[in-house]
Amino acid sequence: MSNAVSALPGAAHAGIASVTEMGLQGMVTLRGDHAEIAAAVKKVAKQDLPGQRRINGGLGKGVAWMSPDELLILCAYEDAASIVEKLDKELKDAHHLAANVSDARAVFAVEGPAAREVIAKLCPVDMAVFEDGEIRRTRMAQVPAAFWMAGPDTIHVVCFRSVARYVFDLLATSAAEGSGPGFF
Amino acid sequence: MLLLTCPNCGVAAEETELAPGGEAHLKRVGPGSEDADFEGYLFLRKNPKGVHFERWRHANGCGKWFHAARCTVTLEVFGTYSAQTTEPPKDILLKIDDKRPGWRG
Amino acid sequence: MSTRLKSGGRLIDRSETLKFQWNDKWLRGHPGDTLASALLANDQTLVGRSFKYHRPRGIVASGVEEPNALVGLGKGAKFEPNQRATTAELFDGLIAESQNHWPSLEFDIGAVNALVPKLFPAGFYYKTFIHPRAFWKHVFEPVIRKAAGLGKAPKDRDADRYEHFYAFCDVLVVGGGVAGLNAALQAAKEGKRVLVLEQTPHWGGRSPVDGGTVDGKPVADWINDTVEALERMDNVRMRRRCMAAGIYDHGYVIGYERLTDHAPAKQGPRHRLWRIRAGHVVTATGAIERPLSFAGNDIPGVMLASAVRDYIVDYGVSPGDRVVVVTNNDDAYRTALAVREAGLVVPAIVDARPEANGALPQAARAAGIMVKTGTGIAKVQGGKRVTGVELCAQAGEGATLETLPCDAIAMSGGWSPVVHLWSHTGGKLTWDAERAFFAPDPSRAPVGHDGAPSVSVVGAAAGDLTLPAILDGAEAPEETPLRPVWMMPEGASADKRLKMWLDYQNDVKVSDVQLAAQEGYESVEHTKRYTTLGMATDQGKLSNINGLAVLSDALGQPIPQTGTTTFRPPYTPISMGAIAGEARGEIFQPLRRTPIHSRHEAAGAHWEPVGHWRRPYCFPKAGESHRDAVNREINATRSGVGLLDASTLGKILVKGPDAGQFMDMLYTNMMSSLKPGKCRYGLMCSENGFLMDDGVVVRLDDDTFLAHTTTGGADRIHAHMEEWLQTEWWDWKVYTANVTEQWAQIGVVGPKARAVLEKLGGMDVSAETLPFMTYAEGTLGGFDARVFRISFSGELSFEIAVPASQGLAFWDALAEAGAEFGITPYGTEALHVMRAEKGFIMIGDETDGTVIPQDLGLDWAISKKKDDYIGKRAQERSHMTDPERWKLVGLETLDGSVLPDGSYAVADGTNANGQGAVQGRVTSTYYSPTLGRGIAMGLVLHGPDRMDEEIAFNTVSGGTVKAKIVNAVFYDPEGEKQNV
Amino acid sequence: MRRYSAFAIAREALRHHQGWERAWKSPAPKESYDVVVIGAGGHGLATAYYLGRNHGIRNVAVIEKGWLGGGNTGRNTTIIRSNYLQDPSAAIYEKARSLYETLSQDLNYNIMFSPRGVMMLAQTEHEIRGYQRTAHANALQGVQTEFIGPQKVKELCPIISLDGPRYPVLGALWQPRGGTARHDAVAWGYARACSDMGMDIIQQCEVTAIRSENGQVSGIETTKGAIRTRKLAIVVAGHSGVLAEMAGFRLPIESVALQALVSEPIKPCMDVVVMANTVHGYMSQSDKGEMVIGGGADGYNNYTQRGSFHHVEETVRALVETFPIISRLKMLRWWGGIVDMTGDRSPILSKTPLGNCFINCGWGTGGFKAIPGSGWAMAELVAKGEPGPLAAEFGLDRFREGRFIDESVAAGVAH
Repeated sequence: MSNAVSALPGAAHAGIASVTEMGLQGMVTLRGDHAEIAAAVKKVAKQDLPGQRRINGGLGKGVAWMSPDELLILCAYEDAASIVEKLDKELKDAHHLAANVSDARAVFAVEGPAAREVIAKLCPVDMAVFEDGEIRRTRMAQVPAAFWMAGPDTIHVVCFRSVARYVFDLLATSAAEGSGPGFF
Repeated sequence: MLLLTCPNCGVAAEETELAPGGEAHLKRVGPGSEDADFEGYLFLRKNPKGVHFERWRHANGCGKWFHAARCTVTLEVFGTYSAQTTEPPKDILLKIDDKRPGWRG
Repeated sequence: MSTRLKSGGRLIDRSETLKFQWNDKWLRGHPGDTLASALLANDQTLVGRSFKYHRPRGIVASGVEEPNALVGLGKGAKFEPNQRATTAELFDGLIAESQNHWPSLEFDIGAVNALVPKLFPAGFYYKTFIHPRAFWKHVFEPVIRKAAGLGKAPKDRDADRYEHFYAFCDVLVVGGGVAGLNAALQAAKEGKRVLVLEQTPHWGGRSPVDGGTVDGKPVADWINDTVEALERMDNVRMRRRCMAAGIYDHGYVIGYERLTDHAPAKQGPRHRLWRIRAGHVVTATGAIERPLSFAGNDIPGVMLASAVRDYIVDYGVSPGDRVVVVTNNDDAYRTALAVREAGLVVPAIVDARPEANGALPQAARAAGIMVKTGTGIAKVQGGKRVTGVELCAQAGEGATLETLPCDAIAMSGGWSPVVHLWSHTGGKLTWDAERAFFAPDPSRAPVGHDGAPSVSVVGAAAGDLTLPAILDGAEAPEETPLRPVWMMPEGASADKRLKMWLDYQNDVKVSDVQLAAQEGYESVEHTKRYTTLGMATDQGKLSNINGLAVLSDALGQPIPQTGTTTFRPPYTPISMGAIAGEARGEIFQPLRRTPIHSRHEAAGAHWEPVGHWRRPYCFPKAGESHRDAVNREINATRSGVGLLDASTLGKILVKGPDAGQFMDMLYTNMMSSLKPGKCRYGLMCSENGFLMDDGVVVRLDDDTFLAHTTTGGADRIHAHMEEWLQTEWWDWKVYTANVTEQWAQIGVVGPKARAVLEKLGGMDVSAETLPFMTYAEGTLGGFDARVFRISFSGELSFEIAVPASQGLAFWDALAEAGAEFGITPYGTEALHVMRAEKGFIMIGDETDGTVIPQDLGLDWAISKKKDDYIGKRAQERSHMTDPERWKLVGLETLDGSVLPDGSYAVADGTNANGQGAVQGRVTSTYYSPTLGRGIAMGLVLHGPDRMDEEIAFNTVSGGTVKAKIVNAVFYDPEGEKQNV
Repeated sequence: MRRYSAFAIAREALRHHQGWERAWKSPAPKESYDVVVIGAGGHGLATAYYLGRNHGIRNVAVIEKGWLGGGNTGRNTTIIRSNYLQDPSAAIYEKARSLYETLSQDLNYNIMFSPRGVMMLAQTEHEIRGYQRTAHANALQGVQTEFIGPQKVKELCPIISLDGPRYPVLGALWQPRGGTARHDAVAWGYARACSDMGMDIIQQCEVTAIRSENGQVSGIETTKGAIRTRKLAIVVAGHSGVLAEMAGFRLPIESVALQALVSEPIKPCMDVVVMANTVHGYMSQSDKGEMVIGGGADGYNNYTQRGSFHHVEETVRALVETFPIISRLKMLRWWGGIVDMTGDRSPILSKTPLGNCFINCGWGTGGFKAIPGSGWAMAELVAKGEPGPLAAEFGLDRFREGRFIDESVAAGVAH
């Protein structure tokens, strides 16, 4: 709805990589036995069930593997509520939990040849071998975050809305001019 | 700085992604039980100098709990396994027998 | 004198001249110089004062092992004390000052200590300053502290930034010398991911100075070729100026990269702390030369033989015109030859060994250098610098046989492998008696997470001190064995031992270690701590083995039996800034903001940190005190309508066929009986019985509950739920989701609350459709809203949740709609006072981790029908059912004043330990603007049975305040106002 | 025993200090003792010392696996304070603190007690309330503390940044007679005094078994042979669980690694001890000039005396924020110790299921400051067979009864 604003509308920084807040994104948490919910996901989200720590699609349209009994469905912000409804309908006989969490999150794009290095300053993850199609839930400095490759030099980062400013400042600091380790 | 592989999501997670949860395979003691049993359950934790079975949560990760078999002296990790079990899996026990003969004391 | 030679210096660029400041004096050097080489080039042999005796100190070494040449670098926000001149690279405009002297380096009052070293033996402090008692703190200690301490403390906030970086590799090679480069090449050829760290700016380590050939070509060529080859491989990464500071468990290594120390104009962070996870670590950390213990071995001008060589070959600097070399091994002859090659004089090579006929000694003799075998140094002449040396028979007691004038002495007691990193995670060492050093024992290597060896060691660090031992096809002069010399001469008198320095910086002498042994401080750890041997900023890189040998000798036992001290990270000191990394200022810690944060900021909120959240404490208007603001907010709310940002409250979905059963275990209340659409206040206890959280539970539908938690509780309680579901009741069909941040939650509170919502328009919020403790979904002013009829203030109250993204707009809409009703935003303090007026407990105030619900008169919220809930069994323990437990009551001072926060209710007499007896304490105390007096809650012995009794509460000044025990509900006891 | 003094030093100086005798003897164990104390750390040695001094029991052996004072006594951050909240804690820590005041004189060994003052910063409203509560409790407990405002904090410690962007300093709980002491000297001083009383301190002697006859302790087996004893005191910090197992019972204890570090020495810039519990860090400056910094404890069982580096990062970041000038100082030395954590983080001084076997353990992260009081109370427990008032509340039975002594309830922590 028109009143809706993302956590840091228009926030952007340019350095060894660019950091941009991606605006409102639709997100649905779906918990349930993956086998039991696969069909509904296929039907409602138009995506195949991703394997362990994989993501199919991306922002706007995608499904990510979050844990053995949890998926994250990515969609247009406006569609999240109806997707929850549809899932509940499809899964009315299956034990599950579907919740719209679009407003609980913030999303950033880190772009540029040094994007991996910016993340490697903050997360205990081997970014040298981080693959396309993989989603990693981890610790970014002092908060939980998740990210995946959205392109050869583009990483999409998801964090909780309340720490959006902290995460943006972290990424911007890590992307400061002249701070590139030149490692990857 | 420990490195434990989360059996739930497959990540070889460093300690900062994890939250320790103390002794594994405790049997909960509820109302009507003896004071001594309840004390044993809640406080008299195993504190071995050697092989230890413990609980961890992949807190900054998939959020799931798992178990680890670890030596508290060398910090060697014999294996990690599901939290949904009341005892260590055979293969891990055999591995420990192999590496620490007589550890069962 | 020490000066710059006309030619030579493989590391410096003579075409360019740099200016730098030394104690307000401007001096010159070249790119490639270290501060130490530049100082020597300017005949600055005196560079500091020692820790205890303030003795003159000169440069001893050429690398990280330097104990003496510690200086203050930079100015103001870039000042750093205790920097080693030997590792500080020179740049134009560098500012350095010497340390630990007053008034000046040349004339230091503290040096009087040096006149009476006999009076300051090891353990001196423990034996003196005992009487009179008060003197230690007020007289002795301040003097001692002032005299100690080396460098000045920085004054300003650090102007630089720092960062961390996570790197992973299969093989980490520590050390970029020949052995390290070779190991890297082998691993790289096997296709491994290799990372090579070199602490200096240069590849190759000592080899280019010490010489030798590989496949007939100078070793320097091999180094260049190998570095080039490695740099061409994608699977290899090379970092210079990056030291492996410490090895931790499971292959974790801390790297310390210095990015701008040598180039202040360079952009970016000053230091980068590398958090490396390596499959395997190869330490190629080289070896460090040992000094010799002879009388006066600390006089400026006495240097390590290798250092003298380095200054000549690397920097084209001569430490002296006449250099006497004293040694117990062949390697030091290289120095004599280098000195001679530089056109300087070597009056003699003093060799403690009975004979020296190796290739190098032969070469020295051939060069016409006098070699005196079986000889030692009886005494060094000179004060602030060496003027000469007295020679004696090494076997004797030190009678002077002859005196040689000289201005520098190059000493070598042999080499010790750098085993620090090997030892950090438990790698064991063995003593090599033949070559007189501790070397890593590959059969007792540190193990990794898989129990396999996680560290290996190559090159000099492994004890292979010569090029041919390290590299196939390498050639270098054959070296004959050294002869361990721990004291020179062997039979040195007490007077001489008093002047033989082991630890230059901490002024620990041979005689001190011997005294420690004599007094029973037999463990190496005891001796280290008793004498402070090896505890200086160099961590004993030069002194440990020599000290150990002296101790072993004093105890009459072999060195391995004495053992070494533990090696701990860091290898050399690393900056606190680097350890802190990016986490400073605004990003020191995450700051959690609600969707309405910016409005509160604009409204001039006074903030209160709650966990990582920041909540408005109150909204003071211009010229208004916080107290006034809080009172105004309360009055406005009770008489009209107030607005509270409650978004931080935890909101957790609990769903599934077994959700009711699960909620019954989580809460003390019966939750499974709650009807959809209804709300119920619930209590949560830990398994240990203590009250840990509270909040309103809403049943959204048959399958689904929404559990509200405290602000601090959201993540903790969600984790608590998941823990029980995953590790105890994993067969129960329940899923949870923490949706706290999905919703902005706003409390519209006060008699006019309904009017505001009706003005906003939308769903029916009448008492009939939406009575107290119920919930409904609908729209308000066009917003999708969930409305909860719950009250934490005792007033008519609606808590309204809208999607977080719309929270700000909804807040504005409410403010606008409420304007005509004087709607007033209020903060946490008003919230606290209003709940206290109602006698509602607050987690963290009434509870502190030792309180159970029964203490708080909350038995009504504890279901009697349930067999079990988390904490129930714990609450059956004798101390939990003890009738003597303090119980919650209200408290009113007789004079209407506010009881002091944290005050205790005093009882008669004292307890067995003579402490004043108590019978209760204040848990919450406020001024209530509603009642116009102080109100409080507290836990009191038998409180509920003592209504209207007066008891005394203590004040910190020793007085007491009288208060009457009353009902804790001060405001609207019948609850009519909230239920309308 | 030759007394230590400036005059003794001067006299010895004339003969090159040849005349100094051993600070403590190193005898072979006798066949039997009235009391055997296992553990020659500060607590064990203090227990032996007060057994002799207060109860006239001198036929005592102190058995040490390694070197005396080689455990946590020599690995802590030397802070001494008694501003605890709960009565039993305040009682024993204040007893210890007051004994520290005169310990150098009592032992004729300068342990360098420096009552420079300890402050605990309040950086949230909640912490203010917590410390005000502690101040009120201390007022009744005879512990001299006061809650001071930010300006006083700045006066006492000028290098503090009062208004960091995150947690402005709102005040502090100030204990003027808290401070520091030279940790090794405490062990050495007690050892010297015990040895002087004729007690046997037996180092490099590991206990391999505990012997009992019909429920009563009868002796121990060691790597230096069997030793009979009427009473046994187990005072071994990090290894309490191992010894308890030998004695046939289990303790409510888990052993974890606690870390500490020091900076390079600098000239005096900080005259007080500061603890900042909201951000988790504390710091003081040693007489040598090193900034002494306490790190966090790991949450998992660990006997390696090595902690994980991220705790050091957390502590240092907190202190750089609180004391900005230390950013350009360097970490010189880092180490870890094994501390035993009980269910309520408070110590255990108690009888045990085994007759005449007593245990003193569970000091967690705060043991050094308690040494004299702990020894005093333990000696009384061992001598009389029943706890005196200082130890009464610290019995093992409290966990069964749910009678905890929880210090974490105030904003304070048990460093």
